[in-house]
Amino acid sequence: MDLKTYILRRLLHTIPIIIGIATLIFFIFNIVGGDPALTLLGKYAKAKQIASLRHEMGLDKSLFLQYIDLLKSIFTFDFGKSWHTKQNIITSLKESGWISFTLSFPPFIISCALSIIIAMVSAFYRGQFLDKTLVLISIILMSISILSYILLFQWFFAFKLDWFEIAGYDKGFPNFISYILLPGIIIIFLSIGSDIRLYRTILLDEINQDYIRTARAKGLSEVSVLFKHVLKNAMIPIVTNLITQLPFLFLGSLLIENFFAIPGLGNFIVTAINTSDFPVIKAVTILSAIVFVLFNLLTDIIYTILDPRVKL
Amino acid sequence: MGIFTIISPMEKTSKPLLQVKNLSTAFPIKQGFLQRTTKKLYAVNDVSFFIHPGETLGLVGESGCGKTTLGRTLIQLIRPSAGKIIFDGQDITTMDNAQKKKLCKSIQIIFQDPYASLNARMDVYTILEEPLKIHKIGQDRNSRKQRIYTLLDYVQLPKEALYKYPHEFSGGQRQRISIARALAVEPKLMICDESVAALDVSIQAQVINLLMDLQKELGLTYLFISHDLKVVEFIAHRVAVMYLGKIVETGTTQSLYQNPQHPYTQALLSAIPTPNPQQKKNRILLQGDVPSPIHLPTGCYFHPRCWKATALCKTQYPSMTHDIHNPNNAYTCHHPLQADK
Amino acid sequence: MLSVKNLVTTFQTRQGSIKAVDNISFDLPKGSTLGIVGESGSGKSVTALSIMRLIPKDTGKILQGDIIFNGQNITTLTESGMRGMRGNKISMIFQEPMTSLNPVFTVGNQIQETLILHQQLSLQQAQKKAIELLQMVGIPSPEKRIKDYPHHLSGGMRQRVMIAIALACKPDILIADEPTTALDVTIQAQILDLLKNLQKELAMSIIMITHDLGVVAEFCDDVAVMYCGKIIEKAPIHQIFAQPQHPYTQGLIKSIPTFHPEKSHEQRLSTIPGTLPPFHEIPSGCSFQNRCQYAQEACKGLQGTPPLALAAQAHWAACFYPLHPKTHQD
Amino acid sequence: MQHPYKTPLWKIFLRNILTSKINIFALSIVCISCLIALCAATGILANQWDVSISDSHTPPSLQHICGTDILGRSVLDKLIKGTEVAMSTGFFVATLSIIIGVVLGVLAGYFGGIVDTCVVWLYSTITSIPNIMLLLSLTFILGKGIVAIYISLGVTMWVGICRLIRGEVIKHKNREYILAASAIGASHFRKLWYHLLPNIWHIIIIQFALIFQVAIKSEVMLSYLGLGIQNSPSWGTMIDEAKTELIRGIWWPFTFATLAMFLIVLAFNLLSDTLRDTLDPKLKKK
Repeated sequence: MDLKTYILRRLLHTIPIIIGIATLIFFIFNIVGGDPALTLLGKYAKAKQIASLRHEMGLDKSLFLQYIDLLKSIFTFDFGKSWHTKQNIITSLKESGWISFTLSFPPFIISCALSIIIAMVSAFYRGQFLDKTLVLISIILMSISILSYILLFQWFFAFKLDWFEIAGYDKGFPNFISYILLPGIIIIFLSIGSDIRLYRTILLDEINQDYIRTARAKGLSEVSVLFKHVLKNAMIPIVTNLITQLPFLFLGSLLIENFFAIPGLGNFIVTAINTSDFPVIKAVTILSAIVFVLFNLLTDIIYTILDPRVKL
Repeated sequence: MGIFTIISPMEKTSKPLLQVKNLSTAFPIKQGFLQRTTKKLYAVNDVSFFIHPGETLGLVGESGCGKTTLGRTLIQLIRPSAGKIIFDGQDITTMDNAQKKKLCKSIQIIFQDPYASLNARMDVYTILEEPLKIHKIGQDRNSRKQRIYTLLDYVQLPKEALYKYPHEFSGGQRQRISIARALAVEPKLMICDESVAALDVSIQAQVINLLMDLQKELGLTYLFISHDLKVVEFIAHRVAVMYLGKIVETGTTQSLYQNPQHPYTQALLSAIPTPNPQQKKNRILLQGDVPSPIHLPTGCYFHPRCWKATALCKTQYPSMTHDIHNPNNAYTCHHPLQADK
Repeated sequence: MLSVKNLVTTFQTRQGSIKAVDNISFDLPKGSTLGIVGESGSGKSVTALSIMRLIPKDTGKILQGDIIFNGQNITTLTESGMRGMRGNKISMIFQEPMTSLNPVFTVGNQIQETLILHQQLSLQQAQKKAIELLQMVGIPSPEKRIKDYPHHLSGGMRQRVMIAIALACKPDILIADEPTTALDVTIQAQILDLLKNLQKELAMSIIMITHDLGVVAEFCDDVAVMYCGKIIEKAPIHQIFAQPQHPYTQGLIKSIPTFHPEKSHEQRLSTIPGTLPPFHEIPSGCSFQNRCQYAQEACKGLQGTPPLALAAQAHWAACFYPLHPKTHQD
Repeated sequence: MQHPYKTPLWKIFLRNILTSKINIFALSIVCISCLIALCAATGILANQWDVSISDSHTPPSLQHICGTDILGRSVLDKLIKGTEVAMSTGFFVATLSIIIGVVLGVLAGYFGGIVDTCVVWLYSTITSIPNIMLLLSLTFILGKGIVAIYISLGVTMWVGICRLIRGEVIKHKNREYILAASAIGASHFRKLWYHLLPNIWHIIIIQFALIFQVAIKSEVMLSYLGLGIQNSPSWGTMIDEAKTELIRGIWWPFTFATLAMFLIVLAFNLLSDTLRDTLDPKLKKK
């Protein structure tokens, strides 16, 4: 099998997954979820009002037709309008998704680089004091709640020291940079602990392999063993892990955006929750799932390219 | 190929305990866009042999020749794709589940790795009691306990061993526990799948002696699967040599080891390093590796590595032929070594 | 060429510190082959790793002893000095050909690495040399194979590649740690034959570590038998098989099934009772005492550990009661 | 070297715990928290948390160790109530997701074929939906409240353990000890229950500790979003309230809630680390 057939096969495999996602979401929202018209209008609405709203939302159709509508929306990317803002959902998503991405991508890259370097240092000094300290620090970093990070950093760095903007956002370049600095730092702190631990485990796994012993027996120095032999092998799981995280960058962090009043996708979602904006939540869920599936596909393809052992 | 009439030196008149006729075990290879089964990998390919009661048949071959698959097919861990396995007059390939469970009492297996074949979370008592419980041997706890004591006696382990866990034993002792577990159901046929290969030399000798003692004491029949020709020569009455899923030569141990007919058998025998520095022998060095069983050579499977191969070998798989001088032996070769003499 | 003196290597375990290699000494003359035999856990691999100074730093260390190579004590060498030795003057091949090559680099790349490191060749030169090396170890069409990844090759082929890597810089000493254990007999014969020929060609010394006395008998000039971290017998190959001095060696040799065309089926193998004691339960005195049929009071520790002493000409044994003491000097 | 396990695992685990001060600390935190949670649940402790005992926002003093909140209620009592919420969330969510994950994982791994295909399809579908969106939709639909949190967290968190267990079962089912059990005629049930399950216990235990702390963290987040427990304090709502208080210099509700959560999550992280070191044979080889 060549790469093309492999990709085609993997694409076919995504079809049942996408149908599964649609079904699950349909099940949650249209069957378990109760009547959104009632939720929206409240208990005292008149029957006529409810009926007209139901018609407007397409809820008076049979469940099967509603399901078809949902599937249709997946392929046409038409999720209708938000109940709350009355704007086209896709347009709003594009805008806020981009903001989220600019907020989370730079910290993502920095945190990757930092955690890989720290994990290498930790693996190099494995079992020694420095390694143990680094592991302990990363566990401590992992154990602090995201809420505490946000409040503490906001209060200390922005309020007390006045180094950063407390909250807010400005769309123009380069003005927005000053607003995303502090949230960016928080994002780094959030992910770095678990990343260091994960990468350290991966690196140690490789260090214990037989071929590393061979490399040492050749007379390579420990540093070049680590950088050439260990790193290239470890990069396979690390890179695939990183790519699967990419779609979440568009989603942003609900809490951080909410706290810092950054009009990203996360904030958009929180608003949707607070206003019971069904179509928005549904659209975001479906879209993010599809993006995730596609990135998963990409991960698999990159994996086959990176790892010469994989037979297609 | 048919059944060839080879008379065992041990039981000249009795009926074979196990008779395998044209047995094949194949694994599907999925390929292409739709992952359809386009080819089959024949791990065991049209194999026939028999074992008489009380006899030891040694099955030798290199890794990947299908000897382990054959052993596992015989105890129904793998389903054969063709052929018959007749045990005690009954074809076991057509049995239903209840009959198969009964069959477990008659055929037992001892695996290679003494560290992997015992459940690490069970103590020896539980391990040995389990087969008794499954097959409802012994009415109550007490009679089962008596039976377990007998089993420990058989494999020469002390009673204190009962309440220990496998990790507290060495490799040789673990293999004894495995043997005791297999003996619990009073089997007639024991399949020893590389049972001594993972053990150190000094321990290996202990286990081989134990197996031979048990055979004498309990009248067991062994199928002894091994890659170690020295061990097989010691323990087996008859030997079958496998290459790429097929039996290429079979015969009584002595005549086969002294007068191998198939070039592969001869090469195998000559490749064994002997612990005797005085004896310098002419080694036959085979060219290249064993071919992949997915892409089998045409004709005789051995011809790409054989120094006697001719054009005939490239086109036709030789049929099983009996040795004229030695009617107990048979081989599949167009150019048997006898012709040289 | 190489002489090891009073080497002790210890490991930290949960049960405390153990001596995986306990005060061993041997010499390896130029161009000869020394076999180190022993059962699993007898410390033979640790000996090899000690000579290479590849003992895992976090758990083990060389406690004492000298390893003198060409007049230079390599236990006192700096780490970078030692790196100049490894793969250059002293090379090693390992038991597991399937996992000993790095799966994400091509075979060629892994051979060139050594050449570039030790001989400062350019990439082109190294590539040319790598093809020559593959040819030397008997790999067909080496120009193509050089671009293959290890998983494309069979076990025997990978072991040949390992040999090519080890011999790339024409080392003085090759340490082969169970090089054929994972291979089939016919492939084992090929590899041993190859090593033998290459040894003649390159005039190198080989330390062959194995548990198979058959391999030793056919391949080595001298043998050292290890038991519980100690060398308990050391002799030229003919002598040790003809007249073993230590009861353990005798037991080992006897417990191998041998071809006896005339043997009857009633025969039993002679065995050594019991098992190798775990390191933290080694008895004081002779470590073999509990399994030895000749053991006497003296073996139980009152007279200390039996030293490795000359029992016959060029034949050393660590036993108070050697089996064939000095009677055959005629 | 020769014998991979010399002492039973639980003994090694206990020794690993008791020989390290950090681990003793972690274990005692977990035990104390369990105790506090039990006392709070049975009404022994913090029964009167909603009664105001002092002025609004009294700083910590000897009388009120952790100070009071805006309505003059004791922050300590609220913390204790919060411990109950956190521990019960951790416990129920971990139990629920372990049950679902282990049952599906074992079935899929052991029987393979169509069962496997279905389970794999189910979990790939669920992993495709970003966790946070699934959680939000579920709590959104199930209504607010603590039970909704148990269920939605439990339903989303079984996926990881299911995948792990499935992989492990596939690895184990072709091991020789399972083949040996087949050879003596053991039934599927016997092989699963007596042979397979005891050999994958350690994974389940490690996962339990991991899910426990993730669940606590998630509960705090959902509570902050207003989706969590109603009419009872939780650490999440306490931190939420602290949002505006911190700037006014009222540091104590925030600090104590953060500290409480940090300690418990840290304790579970440390414990699961020790568990992994003890039980995971892959790391033991080093």
